[in-house]
Amino acid sequence: MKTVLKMGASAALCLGVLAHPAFAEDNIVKIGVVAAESGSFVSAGHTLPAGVGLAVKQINDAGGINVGGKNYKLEMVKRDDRTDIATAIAATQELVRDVKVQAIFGSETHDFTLAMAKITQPAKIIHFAGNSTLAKILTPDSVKPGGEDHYLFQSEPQEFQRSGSTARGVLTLLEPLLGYKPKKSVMIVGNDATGQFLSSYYFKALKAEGQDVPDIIFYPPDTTDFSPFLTRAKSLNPDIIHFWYNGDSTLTALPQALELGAAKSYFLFGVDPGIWKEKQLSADVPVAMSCVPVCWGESSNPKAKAYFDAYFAAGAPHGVTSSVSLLYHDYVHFLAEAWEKAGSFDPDKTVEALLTLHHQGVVSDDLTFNPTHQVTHATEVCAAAPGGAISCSMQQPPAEAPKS
Amino acid sequence: MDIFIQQILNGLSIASVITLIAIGVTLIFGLTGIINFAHGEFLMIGGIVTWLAVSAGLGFPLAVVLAILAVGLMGYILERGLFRFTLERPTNGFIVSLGLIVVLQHVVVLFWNPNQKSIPRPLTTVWEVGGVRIASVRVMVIAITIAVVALSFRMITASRYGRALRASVEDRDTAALMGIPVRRYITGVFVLGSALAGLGGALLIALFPITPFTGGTMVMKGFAVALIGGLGNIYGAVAAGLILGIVEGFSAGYGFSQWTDAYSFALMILVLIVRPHGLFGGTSGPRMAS
Amino acid sequence: MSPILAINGLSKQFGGVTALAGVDLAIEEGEILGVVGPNGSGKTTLFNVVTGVHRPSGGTVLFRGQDITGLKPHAISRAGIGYTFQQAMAFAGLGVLENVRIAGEHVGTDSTANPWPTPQALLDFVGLSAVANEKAGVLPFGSLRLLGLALALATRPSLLLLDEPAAGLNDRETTALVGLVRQLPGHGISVCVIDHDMKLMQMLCRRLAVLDFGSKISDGPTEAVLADPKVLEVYLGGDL
Amino acid sequence: MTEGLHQDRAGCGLKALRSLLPVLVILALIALVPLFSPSNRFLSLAISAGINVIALYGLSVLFGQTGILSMGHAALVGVGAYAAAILARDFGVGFWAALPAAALASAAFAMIVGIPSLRVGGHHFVIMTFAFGQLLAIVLTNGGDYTGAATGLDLAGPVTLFGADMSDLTRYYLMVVAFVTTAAVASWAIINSSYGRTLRAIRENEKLAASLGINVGRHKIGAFVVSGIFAGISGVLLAYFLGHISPSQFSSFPSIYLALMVMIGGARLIEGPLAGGILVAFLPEVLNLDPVQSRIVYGVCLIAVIMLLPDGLIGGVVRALRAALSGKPKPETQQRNATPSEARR
Repeated sequence: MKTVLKMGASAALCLGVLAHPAFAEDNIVKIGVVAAESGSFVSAGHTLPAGVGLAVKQINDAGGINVGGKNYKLEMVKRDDRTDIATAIAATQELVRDVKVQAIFGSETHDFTLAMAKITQPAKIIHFAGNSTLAKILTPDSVKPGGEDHYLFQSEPQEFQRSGSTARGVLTLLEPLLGYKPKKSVMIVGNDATGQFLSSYYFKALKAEGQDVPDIIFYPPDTTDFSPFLTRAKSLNPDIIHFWYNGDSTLTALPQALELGAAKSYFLFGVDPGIWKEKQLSADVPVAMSCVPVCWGESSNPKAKAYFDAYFAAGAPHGVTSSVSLLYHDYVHFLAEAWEKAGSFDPDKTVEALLTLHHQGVVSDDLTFNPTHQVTHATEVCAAAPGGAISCSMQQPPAEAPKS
Repeated sequence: MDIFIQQILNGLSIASVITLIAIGVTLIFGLTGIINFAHGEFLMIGGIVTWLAVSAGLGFPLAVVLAILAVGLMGYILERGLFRFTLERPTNGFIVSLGLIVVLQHVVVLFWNPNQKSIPRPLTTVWEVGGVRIASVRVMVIAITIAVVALSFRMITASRYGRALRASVEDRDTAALMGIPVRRYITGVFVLGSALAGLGGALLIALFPITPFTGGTMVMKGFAVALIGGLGNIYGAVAAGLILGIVEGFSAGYGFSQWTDAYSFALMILVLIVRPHGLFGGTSGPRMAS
Repeated sequence: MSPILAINGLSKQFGGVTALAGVDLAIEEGEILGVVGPNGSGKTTLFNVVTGVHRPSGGTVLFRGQDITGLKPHAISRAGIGYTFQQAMAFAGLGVLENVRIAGEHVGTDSTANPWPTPQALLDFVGLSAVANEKAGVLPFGSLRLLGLALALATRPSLLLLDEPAAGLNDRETTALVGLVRQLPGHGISVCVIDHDMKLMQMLCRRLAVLDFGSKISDGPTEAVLADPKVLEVYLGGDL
Repeated sequence: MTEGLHQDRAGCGLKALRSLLPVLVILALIALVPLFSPSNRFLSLAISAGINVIALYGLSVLFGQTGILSMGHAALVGVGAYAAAILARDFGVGFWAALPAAALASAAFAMIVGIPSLRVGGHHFVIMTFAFGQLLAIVLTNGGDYTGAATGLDLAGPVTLFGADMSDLTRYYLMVVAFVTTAAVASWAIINSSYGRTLRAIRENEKLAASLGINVGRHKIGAFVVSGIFAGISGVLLAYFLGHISPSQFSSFPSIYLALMVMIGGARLIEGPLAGGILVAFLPEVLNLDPVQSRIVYGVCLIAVIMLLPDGLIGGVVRALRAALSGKPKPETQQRNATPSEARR
């Protein structure tokens, strides 16, 4: 019985090989995606493959890419990490060693990316991740050739830049709606990996803008009743309460804040005007919102509307984090351009090309990576007046990190 | 000063939802010995039923009644179908409830996706008294909890049914010998505890959005309160619920906010070591009829 | 010759209730002593205090001159006192042979010579070798009692306390049990039987101690005690 | 109860050895898998499942033998993992030296948790271990830089065995299989020793055990500490394999997940933990089953196992096979009273 099986299998293989050359000139370049399409982090997980998938489709529709004189079509190979680190590791091992992808995008969960990098980097696979928390491992000597993160790229601005531009945007947009210059801010942040990391930068950014920030209030990640935290914030009678970073928790906390009249205005990080409109949210005080990197409900970025129309048309769900897809979409195009410029898929030549190119993306017309493989671009902040009118503007990041 | 009163009010509304769960736990665990760790999921399903009813256009009061009936019925089916066979070995009942946690959570995820679900607030008026904001919906939750506590307290202690129930806890065999239909009472208590969880779920979704996984964190606090108060002791559950609600409210408000969840666990461990039968004395589950 | 067990002024109160009121009792080496009394006379409390289940409120318990008052049950067993329970108990889920092997693996250092070196020998002695591989849980009640005895003997005690050993046994089983217990002094094991079954006591014990409301009202040769008017009046309410 | 059958006839060593054979055969087959050049995804999932199985052997000693159900076992694995990470970061202690140290750390933590919890006893014990598990996760999250706070800790150190770099999956896989075999043999040794018999006595009837000279309290703590040793070693392997650990990996649901695995596999069988690990942790991922549906199946399967097959799925299958082979059906009633854990009053 066994031998028969063996014969059948090998026959099929030969046929496969024979069939293959018929499409010789359209070789396939595989791009891997690891994201949480189930489990607790699912809200961020759906956006990543949708963003990459749209870029791959656009590139293939335009005839694919021409590398070293040969034409290639891209193929996205996506894996669900189920918000479980062991599954993320297994998916990465498969993509790197079995499927042999040329590049990997993901994941949205900070500590999964760190574990995945330990597999992609030794295998010289270009790895893009939209976690500003990668700053911890992207140091000058870790990214130099031969370093342990030479092929790792952070497709989200450095945290001091994102926080700086966000803080500046929130304050400038809320001032006209408040009718006076806000002076005191209180931050309410989820007590998890991302929350702890981001809040230290945003706190410094607010201080750099001259804000008095008497308290950062950390709440346990799965909190539903925010009233004690909000009352504590109210006791400091702040001009603005800044909610960081999880959209779902923020939307749970806002009605309770309005009920308590905790502050004169609010800032909801990671809540898109699109969600604000869709859920018909309203507030009797000004509310600022920011999107990473560009908003889909309302945007001052001309290309954003076209992108999101195509993005949602492709079937992606309207989510709190739909804009996160842009942290990956632009960089598929960027990578394709780098391959064409390098004229080969050799990882080192590709990294060189990525570091020298100025790519025209949706988020900005001049996307470049700095020497430590981190991108720099503006962040969009919007503000909703009590009446409901929403205005947005792109905020340029500060040149370098604030002192102290 | 108004901040202090505001924090007490916040503590009260947290305490009332936790107390509702704790009463259900203390009744079921204390009086029937069934360790139903899936009690949090009963609460969540109460919320989901309310959400389904409200989004189907029903009014909130009707939705709450539906939630109570639905979860009470679920309690009946599960007690008759599963827990009835584990009375002699409570640890098996506990393991069955672990399986139920996984099943109930993921059945809800399967049918109604894992995202947050919320309903428009049934009462939206917010009174302002001297700087203290009092939300009518929270007052409603506190009022309903007080009413339910009074009702079940009277029923368990004062009525004939209550006395028979407590007798069946002391010694199941003797109670049966005295003609008390012990089996029927255990089912009755389980259904009552489940209905309370259904009500708790309905009130919870009236206050905040819930997800299929909300039950998990809530049940631990419910068990902590039930154990701190003393199993089977409703008075204990209410007192411990208040203590924990206020402690959590003040820890979030004044103390180290990131440690808020730690207090209920630390308090429970401390109390169980010092007084295994809880602060106000309760049973340690019925004597095994071995 | 000093007694193997000397109980002096042993008392025990549960809340307001006095279960034992200063009992003095001695068990001589190689003797089978009977401790009798109506229900509620303090027999079981005496058993529970001596075996360490309850701590005494007062008085001392000396075993071979060593003070074992208030020791935990497992320490009492290691000291050399074996005992069986009113309700026959065994490790239901485990095999009969394994039950006995376990009982023999926690013997204290100062236990006397072992009349039954292997578990099989002990099973032969009590007559359970046929069911060695059966689960203890499936044994009939009579065999369960015999297994309980075997377990206690496996701890190589020099004193064996039996709490109502024949409860629930039919005449044939009781006679067999009596036959076994009678042989124990021959194997260097003194015995103290606590029961209210006078017929059994007469068969087994040459000396009786009678408890009533927590104090000892009579102690002496069986025939004398049974003729003692105090015992008759309190215990039997009329002639024997 | 099949496991009991092994012991009953295991009068002398030979019979006891025969009870180990099936597991050794299965593990030998598992060790041959790399010859069929499996995909790296298969190897990676197998390694994660294998690391879980090592912890499960600790749980089978605690729950299977002693009847103590702990909902804090993942926390003990976490202590081992964090000990390995902190030792590597602060003292440069490598993988092999971290193993005994982490096992000791988990064992110590198990004692710290065990002593107060066992004092309480009864059903409260389970809830106490649950509370300790949650507390550990909160402490690690708020532990600042020392515990890496919510982000967790990185583990850069490579694993080398006699000079060979173990980052190659096949080598790591074989090492994990070796560890699983050691865990199985250790667990078998415990089951068939006088220590194992003492634990089973405590499981069956604490009062009687005490009357036969067994210090029940000390042995319960001992069983808890032993389960900690298995968990600590599993933690080290996990930390070095994943390269990054964070508090959420060791909070309450992972503990429920481990308990679920050991019960479905059969806590009292030597094959139980291995079967539980394969059935619950490995197969659904490899077969790419939908996670939501596979979890519903576990839940239902666990309930069915507890109600119908007190010795777990494999126990049931093995017993059915044995009954079929020996031609006399096992009396169902006999199995009824030998359920995983008798609540003692």
